[in-house]
Amino acid sequence: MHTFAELIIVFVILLDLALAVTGSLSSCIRLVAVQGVVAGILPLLAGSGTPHARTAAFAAFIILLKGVVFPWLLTRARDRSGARKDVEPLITYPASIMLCLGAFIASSWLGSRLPLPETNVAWIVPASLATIFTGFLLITTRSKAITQVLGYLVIENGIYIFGLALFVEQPLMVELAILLDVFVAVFVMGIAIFHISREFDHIDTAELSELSDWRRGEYGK
Amino acid sequence: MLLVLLSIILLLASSALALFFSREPSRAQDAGAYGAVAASALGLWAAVRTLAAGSAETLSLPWSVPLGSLSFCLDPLSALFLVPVFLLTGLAAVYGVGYLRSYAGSKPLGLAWAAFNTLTAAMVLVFTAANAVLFLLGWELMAAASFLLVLFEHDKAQSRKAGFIYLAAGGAGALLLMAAFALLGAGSPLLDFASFRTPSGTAASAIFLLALGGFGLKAGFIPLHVWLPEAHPAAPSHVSAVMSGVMIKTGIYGLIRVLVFLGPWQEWWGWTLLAAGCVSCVLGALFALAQHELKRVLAYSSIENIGIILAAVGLGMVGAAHNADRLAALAFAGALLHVFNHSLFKGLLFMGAGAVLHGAGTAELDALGGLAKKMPRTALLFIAGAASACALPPFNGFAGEFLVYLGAFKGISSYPAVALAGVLAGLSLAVAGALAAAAFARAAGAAFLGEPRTERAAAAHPPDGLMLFSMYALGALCLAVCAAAPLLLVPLVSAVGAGFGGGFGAAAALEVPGPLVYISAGALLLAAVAAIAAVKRRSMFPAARTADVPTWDCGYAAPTARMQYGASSFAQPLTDFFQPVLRKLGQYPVIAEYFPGKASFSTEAQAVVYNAVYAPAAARIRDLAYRFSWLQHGRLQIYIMYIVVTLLGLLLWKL
Amino acid sequence: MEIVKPLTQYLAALLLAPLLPGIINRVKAFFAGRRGQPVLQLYYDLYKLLQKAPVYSRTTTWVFRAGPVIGLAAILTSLAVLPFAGRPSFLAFDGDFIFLLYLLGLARFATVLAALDTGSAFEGMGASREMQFAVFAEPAFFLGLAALARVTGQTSLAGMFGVLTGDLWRTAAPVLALLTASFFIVLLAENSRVPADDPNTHLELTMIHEVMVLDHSGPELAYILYGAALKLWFFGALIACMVLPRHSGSWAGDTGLFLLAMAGVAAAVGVVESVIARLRLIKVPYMLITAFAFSTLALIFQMGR
Amino acid sequence: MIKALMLLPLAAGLLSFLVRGDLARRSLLLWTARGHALLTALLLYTFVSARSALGSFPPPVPGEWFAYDALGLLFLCTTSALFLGAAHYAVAYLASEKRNPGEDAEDGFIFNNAPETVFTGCLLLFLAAMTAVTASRHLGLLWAFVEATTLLSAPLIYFHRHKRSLEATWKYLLICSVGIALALMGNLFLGAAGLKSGAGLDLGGLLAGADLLDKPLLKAAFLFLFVGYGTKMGLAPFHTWLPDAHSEAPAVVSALLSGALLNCAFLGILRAGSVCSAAGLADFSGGILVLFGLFSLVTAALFMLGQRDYKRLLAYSSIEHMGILAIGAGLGGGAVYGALLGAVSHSLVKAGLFFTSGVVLAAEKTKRIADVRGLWRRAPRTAVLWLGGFFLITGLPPSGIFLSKFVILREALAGRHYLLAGVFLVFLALLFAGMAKVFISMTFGEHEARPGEKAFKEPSGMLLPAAVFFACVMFIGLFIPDWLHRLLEGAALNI
Repeated sequence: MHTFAELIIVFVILLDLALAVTGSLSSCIRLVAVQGVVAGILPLLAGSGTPHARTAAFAAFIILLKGVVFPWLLTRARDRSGARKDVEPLITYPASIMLCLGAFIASSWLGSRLPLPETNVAWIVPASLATIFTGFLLITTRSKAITQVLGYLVIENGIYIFGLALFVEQPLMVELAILLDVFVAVFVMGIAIFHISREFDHIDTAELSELSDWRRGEYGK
Repeated sequence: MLLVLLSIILLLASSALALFFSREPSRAQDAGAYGAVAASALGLWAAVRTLAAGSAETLSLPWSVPLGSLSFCLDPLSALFLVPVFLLTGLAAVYGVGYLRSYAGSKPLGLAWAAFNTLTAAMVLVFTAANAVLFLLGWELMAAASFLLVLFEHDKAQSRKAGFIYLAAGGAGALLLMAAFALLGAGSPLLDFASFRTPSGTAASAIFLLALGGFGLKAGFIPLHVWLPEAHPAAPSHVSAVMSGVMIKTGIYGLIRVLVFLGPWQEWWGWTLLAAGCVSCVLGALFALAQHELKRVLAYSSIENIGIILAAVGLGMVGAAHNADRLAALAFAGALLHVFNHSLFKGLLFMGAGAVLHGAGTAELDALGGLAKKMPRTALLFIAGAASACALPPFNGFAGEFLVYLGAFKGISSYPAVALAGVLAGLSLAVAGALAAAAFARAAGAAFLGEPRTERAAAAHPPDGLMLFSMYALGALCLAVCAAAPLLLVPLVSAVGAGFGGGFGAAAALEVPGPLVYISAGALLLAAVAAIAAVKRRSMFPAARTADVPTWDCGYAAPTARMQYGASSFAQPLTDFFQPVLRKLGQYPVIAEYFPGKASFSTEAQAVVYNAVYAPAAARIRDLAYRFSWLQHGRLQIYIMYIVVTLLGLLLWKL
Repeated sequence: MEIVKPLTQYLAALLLAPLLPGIINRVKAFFAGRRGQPVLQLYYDLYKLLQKAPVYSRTTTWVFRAGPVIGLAAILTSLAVLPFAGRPSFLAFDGDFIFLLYLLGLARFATVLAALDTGSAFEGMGASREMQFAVFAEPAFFLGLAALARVTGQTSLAGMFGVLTGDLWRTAAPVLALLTASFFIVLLAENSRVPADDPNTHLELTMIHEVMVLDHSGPELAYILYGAALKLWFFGALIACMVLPRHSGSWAGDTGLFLLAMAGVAAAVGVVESVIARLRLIKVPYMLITAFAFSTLALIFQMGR
Repeated sequence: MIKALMLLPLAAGLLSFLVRGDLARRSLLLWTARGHALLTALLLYTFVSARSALGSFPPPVPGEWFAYDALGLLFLCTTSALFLGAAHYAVAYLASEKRNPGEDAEDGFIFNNAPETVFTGCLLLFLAAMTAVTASRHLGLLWAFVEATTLLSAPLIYFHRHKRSLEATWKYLLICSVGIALALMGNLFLGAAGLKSGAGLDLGGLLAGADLLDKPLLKAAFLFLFVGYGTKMGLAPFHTWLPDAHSEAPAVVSALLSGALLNCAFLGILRAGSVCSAAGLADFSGGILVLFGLFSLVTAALFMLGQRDYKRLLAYSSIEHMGILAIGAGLGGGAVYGALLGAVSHSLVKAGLFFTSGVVLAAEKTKRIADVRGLWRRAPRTAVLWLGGFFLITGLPPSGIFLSKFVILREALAGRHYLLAGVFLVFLALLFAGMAKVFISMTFGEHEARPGEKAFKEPSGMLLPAAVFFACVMFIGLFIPDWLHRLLEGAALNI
């Protein structure tokens, strides 16, 4: 079982790399969905012995949310906004990969500094941190509002990989509340993207930089 | 003690009442002025009693704010500062009623009176507080109230600039004081003055510097004076009188108080004060000479006088460091006496300037002239005040400076270091005195003497009775203090003892009586001789034949008022000589033709230190801030990058 | 009895002061090869002026009239403090020279204001210059007194001149010589003598003190002229006390010597006026700065000893 | 009582989506706020009377998800008082907003306002979420409610359907969500650190078993929580959303954001910090707080000097004050008391200033500092409040903020943090001068009437809350009531 779990971890990391180089928006949405599903499977494998019924139900819920609902919401938002098909990175793909690899290295170093007690799965911390940083990479180096939501979801996935693998015992209410938040967040962001596409001609966030304090050219004289 | 607290309450209550009547100017005036006068009478009685008794009264009540307690202390030092506060604010209130009358309807007089009385209450609080939080409360209240008064005519850009500089200086000063008090009270749960323990050497020096900066910003010695020449002219004249006469003395008071907390003084503190004082008194007088506006002249003269006081304190401290206690006692007594005297004559002068402003509508020296004929009594009083400011006997300004000089001469025949301090102090006083005489002769001459230079000056009207009453009272006090100097012995000695330490008080009791007696003897002799000369002139020699003719003027046929020596031309030989320091800006006509047409000429005294130091520094800081403004460029991606990079950095650094 | 001598001294000063300008004039006349005015000319002038009714212009106010009175009163008071022949006057105290300095300041202040009250361009000009030179003269004078205080260890004029004996000249001759030179320069400037000023010129543009009093007439002018003579006496007395340390113990002897020295000082002024040309106005501050430098040097020498 | 506190605004919020009629909805808002304040007062009363009976505040029942300790109660009181003022302001504001919809004075852009239903509903739900944040004893729940506040306030910021407010909303939403996601990671690390002791994320359990916590994981947890909640709190360099959101939101929302929401995030950091302190890592967590507090102060100062927009100026001033609070909390000891006093005072003053700024905006139709002159002439009462607020916020006594700064400075000096104290002083002085310039130029001078400008009638309803808040802070500066003193003391002990 643990070997399988570790395989999944490797898979997650590979998905991170794939996200870093994918140019098509719809592939990106799909990759994030796949990552969410994989993250949802993880708790089933992480526990010792047969998973609890509650855990199973919870995992199913997560898979449903991340694998079905979110992709649907995002696709809809993308279609409504009439965005172009590619993600329009602000840096080149090789650079993205290099940054991604750098994030992995940093994550594994951090993981070595943070040994988890009672770990049953190796590489949990590095994989989780790497995914979080990949999410940040998507947010910071892609120009569209929708890719930023995707990045947010990747961050969320990274956190889940860590959280769900470890804390199957948490009170249900808390987890539900957390999930609800994420759901609403995505929902609200979807609405915001809709408004953005209506107010501005497209959802390129370059348009969204009117609010600034930069006093260009007013200094050094 | 209770009387003083009562006067604070009375002042605050009358402030509220004045504010309440803000729609009815005359009632607001009454509420403010009666409150101020009554509170002054109460407080004056209490302060004089304390001075006579020479002992301290304290009162301490718990207070629920952190570090605070409602501790008050009325000792001779406080009382010596309080006497001029009450005297001057009471008289200024009387004057203010007359002065503000013409503003009724156009300016919020209720607010002005509320601010004035709050300012007074805050000053009383500052002089009696014995807890740092309470002290700072009074301190900042004072700043806020006077700030509002500086902005009385806020439709003038000049006033707004003054208000800004004043507020910024006050804010910076208060922060330094907070730090100084925090260090002083490092070990005690409450910041009561009584609980301050003597700090160690380095800490003491740090506190000294902080206090010097904090209190110096209020006292206004050079180079911390920049707010003063802006704010004093902007405020209504009775307020300028109070600000210049007593408010800036809170800085001196605070400095003296903190010096006592600091325990054994280090010699370089004394030298620092001495240097600051010498520079301030000489440059203050020099700048005063170059100003074109009457109230600005007076403001710079205040800087000069603060310099004299500071130099005296510094001289005393250097002397004390060499165990020259008698010298120190003389210098300290001189400093305190000058504090008192300056408040009287500077109050008088500002009221005189206010009468000019009130009567002629302007205080620009080159637009005045000949006012002595329109307002002879104001001219008399102003000239008396000017003579006092130049420390000319028989006026009171001489008394304090004389003690300082005497201290300086005691030092000159002592150890070389003390001798050097004495020479520096004395020389600065002498130079400043000569410059001040030039500045005041110029100011009085340009404003009151000769022929009016403009229509406005020609149409000036005299001040009303209330204004004159206050000025007469101050003028009489100026004379009386010098003539009755020995009466000041007990207050001075006990204040020196309370303010600087009992040893100096004892030394002062030995050293001060003689000079005070001689000052008064000299003044009386002078007055008697002058009286005889005047009487003889009148009784023995032919009476005057007043001809209705213009001044002979060496036979020049058609003199005009513009041909008189004006303020600029009077000062020109000196200001030209000191141009490297003054850096006055001028436009001079170039005469190229044989029959030149109309030409104009102008000079402008610039605020040298402000323009050379503070304004460029502010521009630098603003430029720096603009450079960093790039950080908030509006790009979301980079904003999030800040978060990631910081997080990553923290993780790598801290784990 | 002790009050008699000081009073006599004081009256002597008042009576003899107008002689000094006469002596100066005679010396100048001697150098110019003329016969010159009588020595007592100033007495005649004063008498004549006191009989005349003054004329006031309509521009002037009480300030104009008060100026001469206050100026004279200040000088009269200062003479009551000044030692006579190195002996204390009836009002001598610690720091009395400060009082003197400021009395002179008061006289100057009153004169300047009276000048400004005329509204005349010329008188204003004189007033301006008077104030300018005072700014340079006062520090020089002050520093000289400081050096003198350090040499003698005394803080009153009488004390200083009491200590100032031939012995002191033997040990501190350079210092005292510098100081004397400094005081002499100050004397020339303060009393509007050549090379700082020329009381006899007829070109108002170049004058200082005389131009300030152009408009005064009658008794006021008499007050002013008398005050000027007393002021000359004042400075002369300082220098006389400097150069003439007391030798004999007798009052009469000392007084005689002192009066001789006074005449000598006046003669010296006359000589200087005869042999030196008047300085250009803008050079006058440099002369006073020279006096300041002398005083400073004296002080530094004294501190170094 | 605690449940009622949370459920009242929740129910009212949901109800307001159903209510038709603006007036009814507004009175619902008003009465809910009053009810909430009343309940809070009752809770406070029971607490304080229990304290006088027991000698200390009653400890929260272990394992309870919702319970109050002194710290939570302090922030609840602030929030509730603030909301009460905000509700009164909002009613007057909505009434005035109806009359003149849709004009943007700055670039002539035509826009609508969001439906009032959404606005009122979100306001009430926002209150419910904040109440829950102050009550949460479970750090996971605390996180969930903090995130909920973000989501509920986003529509509030986007009340004006204007492209600039949309931009601000988007930035707010994304930056805060990303930040809060990191806080979630921090919570997970905290849980991991407590796996051995089985503490879970219950605050009581964590504090009790703090010695057993795994130190490296706890450090990682604190860092993530700090960055996460720090983003929401507006500490530099995570503050970037704050000026945009505050300047574009309606004044009442800016007031709530600055006065209540930032405090909630601060509470999250304080909770994490208290666990660190209990585990003996006070130096570690304190050091980070001080560092970033100082950095925030410096950053805010740089942006306030020469700031062109007065609402942004107020927003940066909030960053500055959050920095000061962080410094105070990080220094520990007596400074914590100062920080908490500062938190309360800042909330009230800043809310009052934002309220006043709304009136200034209504009077002058511009947010540009350079375009506002002579407010004293056009709107005298507003000008008095505007100037008074400036005095209070910059810490001119009598003001709670003065006391707070003084106490913090004293602790910094007593702890021999001379460099810190020096930087603190220099930047406070710069800030004071910078703000003075702005407030003087806006308040004083001659008002230049624009073409077609009518006399401005000052809306009392919008000014009164600010006046009351300012009076409270002045009062605190002169006299701290016993209950507040004890509450602050108890809260300082909770950290």
